[in-house]
Amino acid sequence: MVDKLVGKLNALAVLNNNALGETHMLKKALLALAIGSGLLLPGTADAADPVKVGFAVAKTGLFAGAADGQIKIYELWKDQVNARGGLDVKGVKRPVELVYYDDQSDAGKVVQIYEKLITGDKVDLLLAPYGTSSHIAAAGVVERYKFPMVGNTAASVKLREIKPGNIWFTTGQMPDRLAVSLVELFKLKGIKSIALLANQLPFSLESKTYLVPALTKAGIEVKVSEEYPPSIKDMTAMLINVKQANPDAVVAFSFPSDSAIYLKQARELGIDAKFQFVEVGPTEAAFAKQFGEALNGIVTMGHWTPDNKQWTGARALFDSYVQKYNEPPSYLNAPLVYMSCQILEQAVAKVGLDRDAIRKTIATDTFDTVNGPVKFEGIENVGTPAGLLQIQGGNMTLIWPPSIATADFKPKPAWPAK
Amino acid sequence: MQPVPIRTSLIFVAVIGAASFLPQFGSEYVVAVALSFAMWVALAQSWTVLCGMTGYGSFGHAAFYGMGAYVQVLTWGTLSPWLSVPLAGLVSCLFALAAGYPALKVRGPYFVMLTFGLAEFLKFSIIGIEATLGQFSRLIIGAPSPNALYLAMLGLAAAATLITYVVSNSRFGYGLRAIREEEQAAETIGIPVARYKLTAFGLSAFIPGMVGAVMAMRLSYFEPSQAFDALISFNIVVMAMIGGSDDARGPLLGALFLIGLSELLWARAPQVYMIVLGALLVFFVLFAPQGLAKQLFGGARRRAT
Amino acid sequence: MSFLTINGVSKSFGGLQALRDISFDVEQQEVVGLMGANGAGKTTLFSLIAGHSRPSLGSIHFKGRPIAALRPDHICRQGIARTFQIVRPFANMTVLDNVIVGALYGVRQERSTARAAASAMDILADLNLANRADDPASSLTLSGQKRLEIARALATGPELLMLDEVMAGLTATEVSELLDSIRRIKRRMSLTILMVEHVMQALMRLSDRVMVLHHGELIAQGKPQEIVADPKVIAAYLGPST
Amino acid sequence: MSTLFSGQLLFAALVVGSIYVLIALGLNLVFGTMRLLDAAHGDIVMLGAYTSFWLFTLSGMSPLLSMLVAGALSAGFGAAIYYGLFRRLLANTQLSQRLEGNSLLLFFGISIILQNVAALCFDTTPRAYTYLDGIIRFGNVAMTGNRIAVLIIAAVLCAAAFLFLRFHIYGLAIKALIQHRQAAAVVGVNIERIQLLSFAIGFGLAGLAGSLLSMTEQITPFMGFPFTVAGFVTVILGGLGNLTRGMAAGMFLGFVEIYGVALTSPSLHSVLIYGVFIVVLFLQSQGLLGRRPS
Repeated sequence: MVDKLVGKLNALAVLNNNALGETHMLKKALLALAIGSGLLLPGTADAADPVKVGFAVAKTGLFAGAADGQIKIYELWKDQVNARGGLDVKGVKRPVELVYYDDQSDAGKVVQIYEKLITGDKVDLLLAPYGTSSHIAAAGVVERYKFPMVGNTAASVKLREIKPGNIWFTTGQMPDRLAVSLVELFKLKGIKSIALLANQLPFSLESKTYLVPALTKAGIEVKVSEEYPPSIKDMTAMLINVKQANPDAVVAFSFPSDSAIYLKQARELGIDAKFQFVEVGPTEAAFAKQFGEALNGIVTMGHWTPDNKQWTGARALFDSYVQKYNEPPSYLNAPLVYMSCQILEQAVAKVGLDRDAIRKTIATDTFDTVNGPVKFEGIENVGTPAGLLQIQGGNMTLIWPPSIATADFKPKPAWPAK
Repeated sequence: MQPVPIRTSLIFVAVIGAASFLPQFGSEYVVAVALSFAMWVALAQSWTVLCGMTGYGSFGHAAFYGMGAYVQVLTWGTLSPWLSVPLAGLVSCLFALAAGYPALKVRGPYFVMLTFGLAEFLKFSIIGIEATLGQFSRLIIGAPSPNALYLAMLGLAAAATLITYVVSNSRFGYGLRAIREEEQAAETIGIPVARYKLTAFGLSAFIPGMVGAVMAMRLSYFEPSQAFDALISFNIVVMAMIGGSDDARGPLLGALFLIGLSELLWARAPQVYMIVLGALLVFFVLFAPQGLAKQLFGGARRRAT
Repeated sequence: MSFLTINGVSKSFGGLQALRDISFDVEQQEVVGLMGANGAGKTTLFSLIAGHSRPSLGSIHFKGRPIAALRPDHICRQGIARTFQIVRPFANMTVLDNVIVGALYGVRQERSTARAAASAMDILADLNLANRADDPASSLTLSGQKRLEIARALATGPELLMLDEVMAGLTATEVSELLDSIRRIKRRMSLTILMVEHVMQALMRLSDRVMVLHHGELIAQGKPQEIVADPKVIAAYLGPST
Repeated sequence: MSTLFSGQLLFAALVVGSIYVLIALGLNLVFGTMRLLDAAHGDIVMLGAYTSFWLFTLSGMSPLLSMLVAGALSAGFGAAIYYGLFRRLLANTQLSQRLEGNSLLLFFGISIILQNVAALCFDTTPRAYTYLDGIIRFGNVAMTGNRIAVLIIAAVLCAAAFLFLRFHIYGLAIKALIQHRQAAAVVGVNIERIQLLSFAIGFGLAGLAGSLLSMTEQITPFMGFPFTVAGFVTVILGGLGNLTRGMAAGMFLGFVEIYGVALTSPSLHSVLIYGVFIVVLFLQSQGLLGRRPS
């Protein structure tokens, strides 16, 4: 009885999908009528029968600001698929319907939502929640139900501890691999000393942990090394030390709010290292608006650019995003999220909605995405290298590694005085 | 303490008994909702033992929850998780006693802010400690099944409800309420005020510590800024406030009401849910300051005969 | 050894000397009235005896034991109960519950709420509050709250009861009713009473002895009739006479 | 060590401190005159920031101008919720028994509402714009124009507030009300009008602070809470209801934040701030401020 009640609540709660329009509602009603009168056997897939794709989003809470871009990509992908006539399920095109709930940025809610999506809403496919902690929370659920899901906005060496099989991560920016990329580029550009700043959040600390030994091995001196808590509001004291040390490069393992503080105050103090790396944030639209020209020369993490001609759909993704949302997508998260959709789409086109078949396909196939070929080993995407972006002349360019780069690293110009 | 009425105890046993069979006939999702309901009941009941009864409002109960979770991840792999849970409760309790000794001399809104400050202080200290240890987040691999965790949480909710009920109807409870109403007068009629407040504080930290330890296994992930999230403290206060009352009914009603509301609203319109939540809080403070319990069951009347 | 002995007690707050070298005894079952103008130090003296603050100098003995360093709850358990000049009821609790708490703690430390309730009802009856037992304390009139204050103190089972202006603000009828109640209760419970009072009628009718405090000093004590005739007292109350 | 004498550090401390002063002043006014704890104060800052952001983005209006709009709107909002909600709270004897606790919850409810209405209307994407970000040098101290503007405007507002409280008849009435409610009423202070005024000024200052911050910070619906916390820390440091000491405390907190970090380690930043907060609360509880709400 409890089940029935909750079932009803669920039915109520499924988000209305306006995009599907009235005709679809009519079809759905007819379908329901047909099932009710026993004309159709339940379980028979009809071309009109939508494919339900479920996920949790962080509409409120800690991640709400950062997660906004993720939802936008999911919506964009759905629109594109439906515009193409629907999701190709082993040859049958069926419309996509998104079912999502707010997780309040709370990992406990994430667990609940994925259980609800699987057992209550009986979704056909799953997409990922936002952030590393939510991914790890959801990993337990998909493992229990053997429900394959491609993750996107998570990066941590801890992910490798998750039992592989039902979850994969599209990122190429695992902190250890990022460290290797950074040091390679340092060596190439003759950088002998750096200053290192790190937020005390998991990803930035992991990045630091892997970078420091790699630097030592390469004989690069760490002149300043500071950590700060996420609530920092001013970096003057730290940056004065950095300026006095006068390193060849500054590496700020930072998150958006402190990245903004770094950029603001490094410019004020005139920190003129030719290589300045700011980890998370510069790819976001707000940074371009807030800092404009001052962003030129800043290096950040990311392995995508619409300019790489070898990647099918890269430019199209950029254009359609700008068209729909009137601002450029994040070069970091947008491709990660979009790739996860593409991988799922290609797997479904090949083997249909059977979960075992999807799992096998994702685990073994190579996928062609907007960010090039993706291939998984365990939970990890080994097809995409850890990349570095640099803002050059107001544009985001991919400068590392050479295999995918569309431009070369340029020493950072002086901060604009205006 | 007065004997527990037979009817109340029968209902209690029947509800707990029925709830413990939920995994057998309910879907996983129902169990998940029930687990979160049990969690909030356990937390709000614990809060009531201190704050509902003595009037010392805590905006820092996330500290106890976080401590519990931290103990669980620290002992993971070395200690049986089911041993870690009571240990987590104990550590939280000791922490409360140590912090409460000076803190409970601070009164009224200052106490509210102090508890918030202490919880944030603890959070940032643990962030710092974890960073120094080179541990930026911890994973729990191989946690007990969700059903086992649900039963554990149900047990905690039952225990917390029982504690609140027993305290509320005991001589100790009378003493605590007297402290809430008029601390100096309470002292004058022979109530050992300082010791009682401290005892209540310790008691109200014990279960949240264990809840944190169970939830760490449920989430299989620990990161200080999430485990010590101030939102946990706020949610507890809102539930207890909307439930109202200084006995075991208030937190039950508050948790039931909010979980129900969130199941109905949050999924379809998250921001609207939060707005409604805020509006409810305003409404309850202005028009029903004694909460749902008073609206449903009438005044705070209690006859000890 | 007297029942209550105050010996050389002084109290100062910063530079302000509230009490200066006060000494007196109270015998068992005696009723002692304490009078004095506002600011004479009466309430300060009560606070010292009840343990809310400590004397700067001097000692206080109750039944032969020093109590000046004890906390208020300990003093209450020794058998001293007090009321507050400005009433302090447990406002959101019922009248009955207010009194029950007193019985559960204090000297009696009653373990059973049922027994506490029974004796609380008796005390409420003594103070004409029985019919209000189930109402919230905040709903009582001032007179009712004053009586509740006494009832709660009595419930602790004291031997020494300290009443701080319980008659203030009451009508003449209420005063005389309350006087009757107090006398009745005193006999039944063999109480010793120390009372601060401005209502002279009450002092005259109830006290065995009256003491007068003036600017923190004890300036006179004796039978009520003697005190009202004492020129020092008249001077203190009306200003120095010519 | 030479770092400590850097003018750059002093400038940073002054800017951070001046924002705290503005925020805490409003918080303190509302508490002092009515004993209400405004847990939504940071959200008014957020609304002020959005006001300036949108006016700049849509019509190109300078934040130095739109701060007046933001201040006025916030003040109006303050007046509205005073009439709508708090007059009732203050008048109800049952509620005013635990006024601070109840007001904290009430404002917390308002805070949740404001944040989510903003999230609904403006979505949660961080917003920012560029204004006055040229770098100006004084000796070896470099600062962006907008931070200098923040500092100057905050200083002007503080001075104005100080003079108002010191000399204006309403300012004196506010101080009278803070010091002694009954006495103020007896000497003919129109309490209701003063309370309304305190709400309007308090909220207006928060809105202005938001406008100023919009030039230097990214704007999100959830940006307010840290400012609420900082405001409370400041107000506790200076003593609840003590306006002039509160202003000094705001500066002090700015200096703790900047110099505390410079002297110890950035990793201790938050531990330091909350440590000061806790210690001050403990110390005050031993003395004058541990009074129970009556």
